[in-house]
Amino acid sequence: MEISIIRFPGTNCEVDTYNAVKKVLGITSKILSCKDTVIPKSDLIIIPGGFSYGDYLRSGAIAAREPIMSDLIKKAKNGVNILGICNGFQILTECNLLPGALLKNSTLKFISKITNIQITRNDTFFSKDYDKNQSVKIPVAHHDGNYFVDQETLRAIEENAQVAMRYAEPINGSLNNIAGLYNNSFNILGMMPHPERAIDNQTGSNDGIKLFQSMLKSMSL
Amino acid sequence: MPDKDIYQSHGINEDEKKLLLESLGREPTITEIGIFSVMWSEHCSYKSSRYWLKELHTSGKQVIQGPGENAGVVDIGDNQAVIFKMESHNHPSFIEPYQGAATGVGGIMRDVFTMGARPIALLNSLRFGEINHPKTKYLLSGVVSGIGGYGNCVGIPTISGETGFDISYNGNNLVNAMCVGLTTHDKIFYSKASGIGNPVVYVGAKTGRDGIHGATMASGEFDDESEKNRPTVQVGDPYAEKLLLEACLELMQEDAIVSIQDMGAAGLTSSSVEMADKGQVGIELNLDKIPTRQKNMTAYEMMLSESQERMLMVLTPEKTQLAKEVFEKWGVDFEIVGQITDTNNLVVKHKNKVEANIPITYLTDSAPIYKRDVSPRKQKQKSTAKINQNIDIKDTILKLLNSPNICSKKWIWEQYDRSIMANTLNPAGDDAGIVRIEGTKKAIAMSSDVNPKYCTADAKKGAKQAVAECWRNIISMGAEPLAITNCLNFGNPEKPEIMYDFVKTIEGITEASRELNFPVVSGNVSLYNETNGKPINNTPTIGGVGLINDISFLEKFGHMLEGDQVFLIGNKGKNLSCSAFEEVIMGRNTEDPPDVNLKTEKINGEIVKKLINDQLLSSCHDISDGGLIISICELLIKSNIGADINIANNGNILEELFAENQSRYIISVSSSNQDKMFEILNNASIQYHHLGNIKGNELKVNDKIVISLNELNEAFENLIPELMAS
Amino acid sequence: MKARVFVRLKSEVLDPQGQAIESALKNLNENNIKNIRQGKLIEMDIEAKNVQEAKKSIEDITLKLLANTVIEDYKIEIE
Amino acid sequence: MKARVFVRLKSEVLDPQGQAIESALKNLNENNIKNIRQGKLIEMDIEAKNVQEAKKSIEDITLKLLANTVIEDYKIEIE
Ligand SMILES: Nc1ncnc2c1ncn2[C@@H]1O[C@H](COP(=O)(O)OP(=O)(O)O)[C@@H](O)[C@H]1O
Ligand SMILES: [Mg+2]
Repeated sequence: MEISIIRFPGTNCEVDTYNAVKKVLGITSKILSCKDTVIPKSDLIIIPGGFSYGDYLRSGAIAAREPIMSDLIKKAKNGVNILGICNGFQILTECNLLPGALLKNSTLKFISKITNIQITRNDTFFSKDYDKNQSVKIPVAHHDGNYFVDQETLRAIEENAQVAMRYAEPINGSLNNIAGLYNNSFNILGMMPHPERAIDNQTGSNDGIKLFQSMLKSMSL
Repeated sequence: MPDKDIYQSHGINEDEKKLLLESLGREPTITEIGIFSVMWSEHCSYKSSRYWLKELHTSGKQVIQGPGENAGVVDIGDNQAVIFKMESHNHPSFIEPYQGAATGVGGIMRDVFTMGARPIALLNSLRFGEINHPKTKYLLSGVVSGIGGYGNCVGIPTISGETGFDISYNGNNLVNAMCVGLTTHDKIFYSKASGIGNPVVYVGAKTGRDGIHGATMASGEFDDESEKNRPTVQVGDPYAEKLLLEACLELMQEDAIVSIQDMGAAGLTSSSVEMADKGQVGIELNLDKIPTRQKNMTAYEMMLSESQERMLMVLTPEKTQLAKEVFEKWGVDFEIVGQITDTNNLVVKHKNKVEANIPITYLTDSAPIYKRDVSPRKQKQKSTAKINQNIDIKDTILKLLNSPNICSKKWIWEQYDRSIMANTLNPAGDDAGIVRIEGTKKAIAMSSDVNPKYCTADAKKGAKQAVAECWRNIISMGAEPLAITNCLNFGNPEKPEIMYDFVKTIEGITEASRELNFPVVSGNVSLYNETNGKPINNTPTIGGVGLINDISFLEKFGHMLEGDQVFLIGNKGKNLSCSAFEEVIMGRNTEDPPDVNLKTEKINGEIVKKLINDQLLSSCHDISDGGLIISICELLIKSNIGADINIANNGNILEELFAENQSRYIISVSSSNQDKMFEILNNASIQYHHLGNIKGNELKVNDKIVISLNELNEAFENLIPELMAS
Repeated sequence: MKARVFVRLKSEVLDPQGQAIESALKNLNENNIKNIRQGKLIEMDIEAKNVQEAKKSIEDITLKLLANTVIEDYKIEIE
Repeated sequence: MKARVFVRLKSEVLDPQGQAIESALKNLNENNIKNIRQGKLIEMDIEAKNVQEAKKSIEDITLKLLANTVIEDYKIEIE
């Protein structure tokens, strides 16, 4: 099982993500530099959280234009599974692999807390191990997590059941409380909550474990 | 040639000018005046405080490095060490709250990673003016987002802190930031330079005209226009810091670095002088090589610039190329800007001209030290307002919970990334923040504390109390207190009353840290915190670090549980003087803060720590602001449960509920653990009192006073959000 | 040549920053100012043969990087 | 009346955002654009008797709220 994690300058969750993959799945993943032009063959590519390029201009904007992204986009179109966490989600919307954009939180403040998240479906690469509509606790830590998309696309997303998870209550102004989103072929997931920080009850929650286990199960099929 | 006023405008007084001219034996260049002025400034030379700081208790077998380096280093076993320090960024945060606070965080982080440690936690201690003062909202919101903005971006969790409000900070808020890092014994880096001929290397952000304080006349090249554009507050670039951090830590894995020093206040000047001074060598800088952000910067400007996110290193020649590659990989500027020499002088060359050539001892050892006049303050008139014994207790409890210094600081800490690095073990709001050490069963507990009201009423008692409270907060999380850092925020030291309080503060800290084996390993002094002659309250912030050897007990610790019995460890409350009750309810401040009996403090603390580590307790919280009942309320709110509390009717109920006597804790214990606990308590013969039990969803005191959890919550949580939303 | 690009949230996108300023103004009793929107101003020097070319160049980088047209409009001014 | 306020970092103040954009453009091989600075654009409607009065009003709120002249400059334009 090959897992690649892409690091941009300013990414700061790559080690946490690497550790989570290692602890939960026993898999040693590869951390790649965004200056590489080719991503080695991978069953799963993770874009971890952080502040790529300081989140200057717009969060994820500069990272989305890095050389490695053309290969990522190619692989995405070929069905490789991609998980974007927090800044990773922002980057995926900036390079149009996911629709919409993540605006500043409507509170205009950074939000760091454990949130109640509802997992909408349990039949995707990323969610097999959860129950349908399972309610889980996962921390968020972001300044720009306010999901926005035009009404027409929003309708399409909902009809197509692409919303992967929702906040149990509004926290940042996200349309329809969207916390995570699939692309329309369900091989890409972008999510604001940090599953890699929820793998151990000692640190507050282990509800993120099932996300990693779901992905492993799907990869083994 | 520099004219007369130029010394004055550089803050060099007549005596200092004489000393300067005598030492040098010639007229200094403008660059040299600049260098003297910053090296002899209060900020760099600690000229008012150095004499007294020597008195601090700084030793202990846990101490690897005490004060004098960029940060203090403490052993935590298994070849590991923690490195930590606290620093103020008060003035910049007052004039530009976001950037001032942000760069404060950036600066303290560099102090820690320059010594080889990866930062694992940040703390901050904040003081603002009255909560309804027109500027408070703006300052609070800017400072908090600045602290978050920097720490969150670099990716270090901010896990603890404190926030206070008082009229004395109306014109002068305080921002003290603390950083704690982790390393191994063989990877500790010092600033002492050595190796004649070794290259001096500049890494990090480019140098701009940031924070050059000299007056306009300091350089003929300044006109009004450039003066206007010269930033007095730096803009922080946390992204640049993150890259610098990773590059430095990567290079530290190699044997390349002889010495390293971050460029803090007085940038290139103080970093080069300190490195050379520690190593008793000379240093030569070639300013043509300095990476600059602006064109045509003068030697004076480059030497005095306080641009952020920069470091100076001495490397071994063999590894210089490798070092360059590491920094280039991270996209960080790397330039050889000079070398170590055997002259014992600081030599600065720019455009083929020697701009400065100063024996380093003139800048360090011969810098002025003042033993300033001290005299005690006149005691304030004692307030004669009588305590109304028929006061409504429920209302009083709710008012205290809803008062600025006691209320929940959630609005603040929710803006700080707490979970990044995935090692933070407790939710915000506990007595101390706890961060686990990856790959071990250990964790570090951290807290920052001071009660400025106490410290202003009686500097020595207040300082003792600050150290003791910090110790207690660490104990309350079951950790072994290891060592402290501090940030001594005071007014103008040229006023004998303030200097007197400063000296008494040092005495208090020394006494407490010696008795509690809680030595000072680093610190910072911030003086002249005054506006229009009105000083701030004395605010000697104490930042403490403790060690948990085995975190297993945490699994079942932290919340009051249905059926638990509640106990007070320590004496019954007796003295309302200087308490929150007095301030909030009676609107008066008396001058007699509670004293700390350090013997009792130590015994009580060690027993409480043992009870926690033996897994006998469900929860523990020290008693501080607001007294016993507020401490109980805080635990109930956190645990989301009620309690039935009985206070013996023979005593003075107001004193028992609200007095702030020291060395006390509230604990809760399950019935099945009670007997074991009694045995330990009785053997140690320490005082304790049964207070009641945990049940339901309201707080009952003596059956008469009934407050629902909802009411408690609202009083505790709403104050700051309501203020900020208004 | 000097150029500036104004990037602003599309009118259908909520602008909490603008709203925050507006409510702060209400608190200051400034009631004659309304519909506040906050955007970005990006200024730069550009080398180009003529205004036409400069504009084209800048439009190009605006679409590539400076603005996200899912949420933002832009306007270019050349001096 | 419509008004806009430009708030920008003073010329000698570090502008990390501008720097980041500039180096991103370099990576995209846009080398003819330099000295990028990012600022704020604040647009609003104002009721006032005349331009003079509007300007005064806006200057007022700019100093109170929109810009911190310790690090920022501002410019007001009224249409
Ligand atoms: N500026 C701040 N940053 C982070 N946490 C804070 C801040 N201010 C207060 N807190 C947190 O709020 C809680 C209560 O603070 P405080 O009343 O000072 O605690 P204590 O009395 O135990 O020292 C603590 O958990 C503290 O860490
Ligand atoms: Mg406490």
